[in-house]
Amino acid sequence: MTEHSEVMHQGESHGGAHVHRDDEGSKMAMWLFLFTELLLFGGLFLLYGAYRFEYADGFKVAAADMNSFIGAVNTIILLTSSLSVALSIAAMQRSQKKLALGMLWFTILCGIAFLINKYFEWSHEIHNGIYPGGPALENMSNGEVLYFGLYYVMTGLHGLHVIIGLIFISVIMVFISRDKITSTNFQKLENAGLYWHLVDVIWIFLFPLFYLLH
Amino acid sequence: MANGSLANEVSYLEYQGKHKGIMGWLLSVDHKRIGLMYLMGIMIFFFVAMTLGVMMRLEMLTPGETIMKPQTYNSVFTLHGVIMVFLFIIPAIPAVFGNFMLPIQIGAKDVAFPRLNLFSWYLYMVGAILAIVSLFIGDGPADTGWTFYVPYSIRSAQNVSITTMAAFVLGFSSIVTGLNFVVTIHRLRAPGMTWFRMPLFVWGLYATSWIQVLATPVIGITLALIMLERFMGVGVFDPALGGDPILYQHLFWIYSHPAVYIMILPAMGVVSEILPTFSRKDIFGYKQIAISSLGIALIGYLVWGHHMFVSGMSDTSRIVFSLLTFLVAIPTGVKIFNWVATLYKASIKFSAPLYYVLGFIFIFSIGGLTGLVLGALATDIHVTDTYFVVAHFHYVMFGGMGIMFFATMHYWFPKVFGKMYNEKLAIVACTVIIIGFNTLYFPMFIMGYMGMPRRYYDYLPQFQGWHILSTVGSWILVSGIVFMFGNLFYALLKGPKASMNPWGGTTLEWKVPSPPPLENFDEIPIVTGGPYVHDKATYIMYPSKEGINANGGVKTVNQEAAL
Amino acid sequence: MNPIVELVDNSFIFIVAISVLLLLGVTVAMIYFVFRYSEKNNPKPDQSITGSTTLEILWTVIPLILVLAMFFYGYEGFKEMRNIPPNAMLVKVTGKMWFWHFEYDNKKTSDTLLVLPQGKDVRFELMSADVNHSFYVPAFRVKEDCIPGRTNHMWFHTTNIGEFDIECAEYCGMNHSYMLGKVRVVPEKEYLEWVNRVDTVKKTDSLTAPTGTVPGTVKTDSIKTTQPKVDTTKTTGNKKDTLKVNPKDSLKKNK
Amino acid sequence: MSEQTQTGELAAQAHAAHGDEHAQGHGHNVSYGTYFLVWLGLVALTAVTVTIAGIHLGSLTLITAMLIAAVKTTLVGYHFMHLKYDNVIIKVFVLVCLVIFLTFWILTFSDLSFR
Ligand code: HEA
Ligand code: HEA
Ligand code: CUA
Ligand SMILES: [Cu+2]
Repeated sequence: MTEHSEVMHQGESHGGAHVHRDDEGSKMAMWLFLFTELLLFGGLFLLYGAYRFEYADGFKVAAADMNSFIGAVNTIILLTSSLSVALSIAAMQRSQKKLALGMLWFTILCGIAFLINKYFEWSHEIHNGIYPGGPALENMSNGEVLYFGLYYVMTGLHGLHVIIGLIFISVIMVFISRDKITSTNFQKLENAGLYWHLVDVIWIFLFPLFYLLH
Repeated sequence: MANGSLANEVSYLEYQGKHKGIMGWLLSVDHKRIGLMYLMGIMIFFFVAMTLGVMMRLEMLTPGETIMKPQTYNSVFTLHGVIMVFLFIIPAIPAVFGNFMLPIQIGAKDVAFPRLNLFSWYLYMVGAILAIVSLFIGDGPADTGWTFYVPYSIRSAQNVSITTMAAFVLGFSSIVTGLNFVVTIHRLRAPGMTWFRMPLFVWGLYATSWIQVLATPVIGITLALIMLERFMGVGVFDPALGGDPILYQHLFWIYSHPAVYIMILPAMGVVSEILPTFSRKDIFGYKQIAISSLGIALIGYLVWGHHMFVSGMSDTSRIVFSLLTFLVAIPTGVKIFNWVATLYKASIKFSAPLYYVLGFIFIFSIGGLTGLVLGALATDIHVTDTYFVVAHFHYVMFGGMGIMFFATMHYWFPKVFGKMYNEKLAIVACTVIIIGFNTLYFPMFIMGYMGMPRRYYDYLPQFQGWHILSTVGSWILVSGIVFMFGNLFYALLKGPKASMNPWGGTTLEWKVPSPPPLENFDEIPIVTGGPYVHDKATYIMYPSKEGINANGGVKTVNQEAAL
Repeated sequence: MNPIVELVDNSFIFIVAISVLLLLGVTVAMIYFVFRYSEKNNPKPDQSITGSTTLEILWTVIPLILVLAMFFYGYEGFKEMRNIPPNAMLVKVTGKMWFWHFEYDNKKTSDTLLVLPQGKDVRFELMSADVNHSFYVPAFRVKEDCIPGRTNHMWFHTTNIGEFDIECAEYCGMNHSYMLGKVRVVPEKEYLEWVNRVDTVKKTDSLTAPTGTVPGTVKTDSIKTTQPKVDTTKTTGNKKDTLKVNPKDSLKKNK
Repeated sequence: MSEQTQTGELAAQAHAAHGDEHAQGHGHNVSYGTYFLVWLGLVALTAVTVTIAGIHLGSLTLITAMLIAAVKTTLVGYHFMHLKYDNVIIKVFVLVCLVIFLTFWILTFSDLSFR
C-alpha cells in the first residue's frame, strides 16, 4: 500500500513524468513552514525587544564590544548567497543546468564562509570569558548578561539554520545533477531557495540588533 | 494494475500492500491507518492520565497524607496536566478523526503530504516516550505544573528538561499536522467543493490548523530556552541574572491560550456534524458557525494575558486583556445559539452521539460562562489559582472537548470500524458520565470561591466536605467511562456489521462503504450543494457514469475552489 | 464594610446571575426542542429553516452588551484594588520556600503571623526570595504574586477583628500547600503594643506571641501541626548552586 | 482499473483545485539583471545602516535601523522569494502571519511599557 500512496501524492512523489505534482501546494507548505520558523525566532526577537527596553544601557554597553566589521561582512556574504540562490532558480528555468549548479556551489561556499566567520567570532568571545556562566559575565550588569545570553541563543539558532539550509541545498544539488529537477519541475529548488532567503532575512535583523546599536 | 482494483474492493483495515501485518500499519501512509494509530497512542496516554487524576482525587479525600507524599503529588498533577494537554486533548480530535475524516469529507484520496503525516505520528510517539521516560530516570518526574513557570522550573532538581523536551517534540508534531491540513484543505477539495460547501468539521480543523502553525513555535522556543537555562545556565529568564519571570509567562501563554482553542474548535466542529445528522435538517446559520471558528481562532491570539492578572503585569495591560477576553465569548455564543436553533422544527432521532452533544452544550456552557468570571478583573483576582480555575478548565476541557471526543467515537464508530455498538448501553453510560462529571467538578467551583488554592497537596479542614463529594463524583465518573469503553470494545469484537450510512448523515464520509476502502473513492465525486442538505442529493459519486467530465464540467466552480 | 470584598462579591453575583439566566435559557430551549421535535412528535422536519439574519444580529449584539457590562463591573472592582490609599500603613511581605516573612514600618519582623490593627488601610510590598509565590487572603478577596527580582503591590482594609487565612496561591515547590499563615486583626492599641515589643518573634512561637484576646474560635494549631519537617535540599539543592546569583541585583531590580 | 487511470483521476482532482496555474505560476522568467539590481540595493542599504549607526542619532538609531531592515526584508521577500509573482493567497498568508506577530509585540508591550 505504500507504493500506492507514493503514486498518488503529488507534493511528495518522486516526480516521475506521468505523476501529477502539486507545485502550488508544495510551495504553500513551504511558506507555512517558514511562518513557524519566523515565529520561532519571533519569540526570541520579542525577548530581545523586551530586555532591550528594560535594560537599554546594559545592552548598549554590551553591543559596543561586538565587532561590527565581521557582522557587516557576514551580512554581505549572506546577501550575496541569497542572490546566487535566486540566480540559480532563474538559470534552472532557462534549462542552464551547469549555471544553476554553479550558483548553488557558490551559495554553499558563502554559507561556509559565514559559519567560519561566526566560529572565529564566538571563539574570540569565549576566549574573553564571555559565555554563559563564564568569568567575564560575573562583573557585568544584568543587561549585559542578558544581552550575551540572547546573543548566543539567537546567533546559535541562526547558525543552526544556516547548517540546515546548507544540507537542504546539497540535497537539491544531487537532485539537479540527476535531472530530478528540471526547467519545468523545480519546485524543490524553489523551496530550498525560500528557506535560504528566510535565513538571510533573519540575519538582516540580527545584524543591526546585535552589532550596530551602541 | 491488479492492486489498484483490489484496493478499492477491500477496506483500509483489510488491505494488504507491500508490507504485511504490523509493518503494514507502522509504515502505512494511509490517512485512515495513521488516524487509527493515533487513536491507539492517545487512548493509552489518556488512560494513564485519567488514572493519575483519580489518584489525585483519592489523595484529596482527607487532609494530610492519604495515599502519597507531597513530592509525588506534585509530580502527579504535573504529569496529569502535561499528558492530558499535550498527549491527549491537543492531538485527540484533529489527529485521530481529523486525519481519518478530513480527506473523505472534502472528497480527496488522502491528505496532501501522506509521508509527512506518518512522520508526525512518529514525532508524537517520540514525545510520548520522552514523557514516560522522564518518570523513571534520574531525579524523578517534573514537578513544576504543566505551566513550567520560571524560576521554579529552572531550580527544580527533578527531570524538568526531559518533560519540556517531550512537550517540544509534541509541539513539532502538532505543527506538522496543522501544516498538512491547511494545504490539504486548500489544494485537495473535490470539484465543486467551495469554501461554503465544506462540512463544518473541516472549518473547525482549518481554524485549528492555523493556530497550530502560528502559535506552537512560540512555546517551542520558550521550552527550549528553559532547557538551555538548565543545561548551560544561559541567562534568559532567571531573575538571578536579571531575567524577567513575567516575560516567560507572556511567552508561555502566547501559545497556551490559543492552544485551548486548538482543543475546543475541532470538538465544536463535530457538534456541527452531529446535530444536523440527527435533526434530519440543515444546520441553522451555516456561515455564521463557519466564520465564528475563524473568529475564535483570531481573537484567541489576543487574550493570553488573562492568565496573568495577579502576576504583576501592568494595570493597563490587565484592563486591555480583560476586555479582549470577553470578546471571545461572542463567537462562541453565536455557535451555541445556532446549535440550539438547529433543533427547532427538526425531526430528532435521539441517540447516543446526540445525547453526548446535548451534554456538551450544557457542560461547556457552564465552563465557558465561568470563564467569564475569570475574565473579569475583580473576580479573577480572588479566584485565580484556586479550584475555581480547576473547575473551569475541566468543564471546558473534559466537559467540552473530552465529552465531544466520546461523542465523536460513537458517531464515527460504525464508519471507522464497520461495526455497531449497543445504543441503549451507550445512553446509560452517557447518563452516568454526566452525573459523575458534575458531582466531581461542581464542588470545585464552590471550594474555589471559598479560597481553596490549586496545586495543594494538603488543605485546611473547612474544605473537606467538598473534597469528599468531589472524590465520590470521580468514582461515579470512572464507572461511567469504564462502562462506555467496555460497550465500545465489545462492539469492536462482537458488534453487528454497520451499514454504509447508519445515521442518515449527509456528508461525504457516509457515501463511502463502512469501513472505507483504501483510497476512499472509486472516482472523485463532484459536489453540487451544501453539506447538510437532507432533501436532495448534493454529491455526484460517479461523475463518469453520469457522463460528466471532472475537468471540464464544473469549470466555474473550480475557479472559486482554486483559493 | 470592606469596599473590595463588596465589589468582588457583587461583580461575582452579577456575572453568575446573567450566566445562570443564559444557561437556563439555552438548556431549557434545547431540552424542549428535543422532546417537541422528536421523530415521533414531528416526523417531517422543516427544511426551509436554515438561518435568520435578525436572530444572528440579536444574539451577537445582546451578548456583546452583557459582556461589556461584566467587564465594567470587574473593572470597577479592580480600580478599587489598585487605588492604594496614600496614607496606608506599609508591610513588606517576602515569600520564601515555604513561609511568609513580614516586615513592619519600624523594622519589626515576624514570620507566618501577620498582625494588623483594625480599621486601617494596609499596603503590602510583595517580594520573593527564591521562586514565585502568591500572597492570598481569601477573606479579603485579594492576591498578588511575589516574583523574584521585582516588587508587586496590593492593599486591603482591615474591617473586622479576627483571624484570617493566608495561603500561597502560586505553585512554589514541594511544600506549596504548607505555605500558610494568618492575618490577625486586633484593636489598634493591642497592635501598637505588639509591634513595638522589641524581641524579634521567633518563627515557631509567632503564632502564639500576641497576648491580646482574639474573638472567635479559630484553630490556630491547624497551621502549626501541618507545618512538617521538610528536607528543603531536595528541591532547591543542587540546581540552585550551579547558578551564580548576581550580587548586584538580588531583590532590587524593580523600578 | 489501471494505475494510469488512477493517476489520471488524481490529476483531474488536483487540476480542479488549481486550474491552469501551472503555466502562469512558473512563467516568470526574471532577468538576471533584475536580481543583480536587487542585490545592489541590499548591499547599499547595508552600507547605509552601518553609516547611520556610526552617527549618533539617539533613539532614532533603532528606528532607522529597523526601518531599513524592513525595507531589505521586503526586497528579499518580493523579488528573491518571488512573492511578487505568487498567488494572492500566499500574500494573504504572509500578511496574516505578520499581523499576528505584530499583535504579540503590541500586547506584550502594553505590559512592559506601563509597568
Ligand atoms: C478547552 C479549553 C478551554 C476553553 C474553550 C476555554 C474558554 C475560555 N476560558 Fe479558559 N482556561 C482553560 C481552558 C479553556 N478555556 C485552561 C486549561 C485554563 C487554566 C490553565 C492553567 O492555569 O493551568 C483556563 C483558564 C482561564 C482563565 C485564567 C484563570 C486564571 O488562571 O486566573 C481565564 C480568564 O479569563 C479563562 C477564560 C476563558 C474564557 C472567557 C473562555 C471563553 O472562550 C468561553 C466562551 C464560552 C461561553 C461564554 C459559554 C457559551 C456561551 C453562551 C452560553 C452564550 C453567550 C453568553 C455570553 C456572551 C455571556 N480561562
Ligand atoms: C483533557 C484534560 C483533562 C482531563 C480529561 C482531566 C481529567 C481529570 N482530572 Fe485533571 N487536570 C488537567 C486536565 C485534565 N484533567 C490539567 C491541565 C490540570 C492542571 C495541571 C496543573 O496544575 O499543572 C488538571 C488538574 C487536575 C486537578 C488539580 C490538581 C491540583 O491543582 O491540585 C485535579 C484534582 O482533582 C484533577 C482531577 C482530574 C480527574 C479526577 C479527572 C477525571 O476526569 C479522570 C476520569 C478518570 C476516569 C474516569 C478513569 C477511567 C478509567 C480508568 C483509568 C481505568 C481503570 C483505572 C484504574 C485501574 C486505576 N485534575
Ligand atoms: Cu509559595 Cu506556593
Ligand atoms: Cu486562556
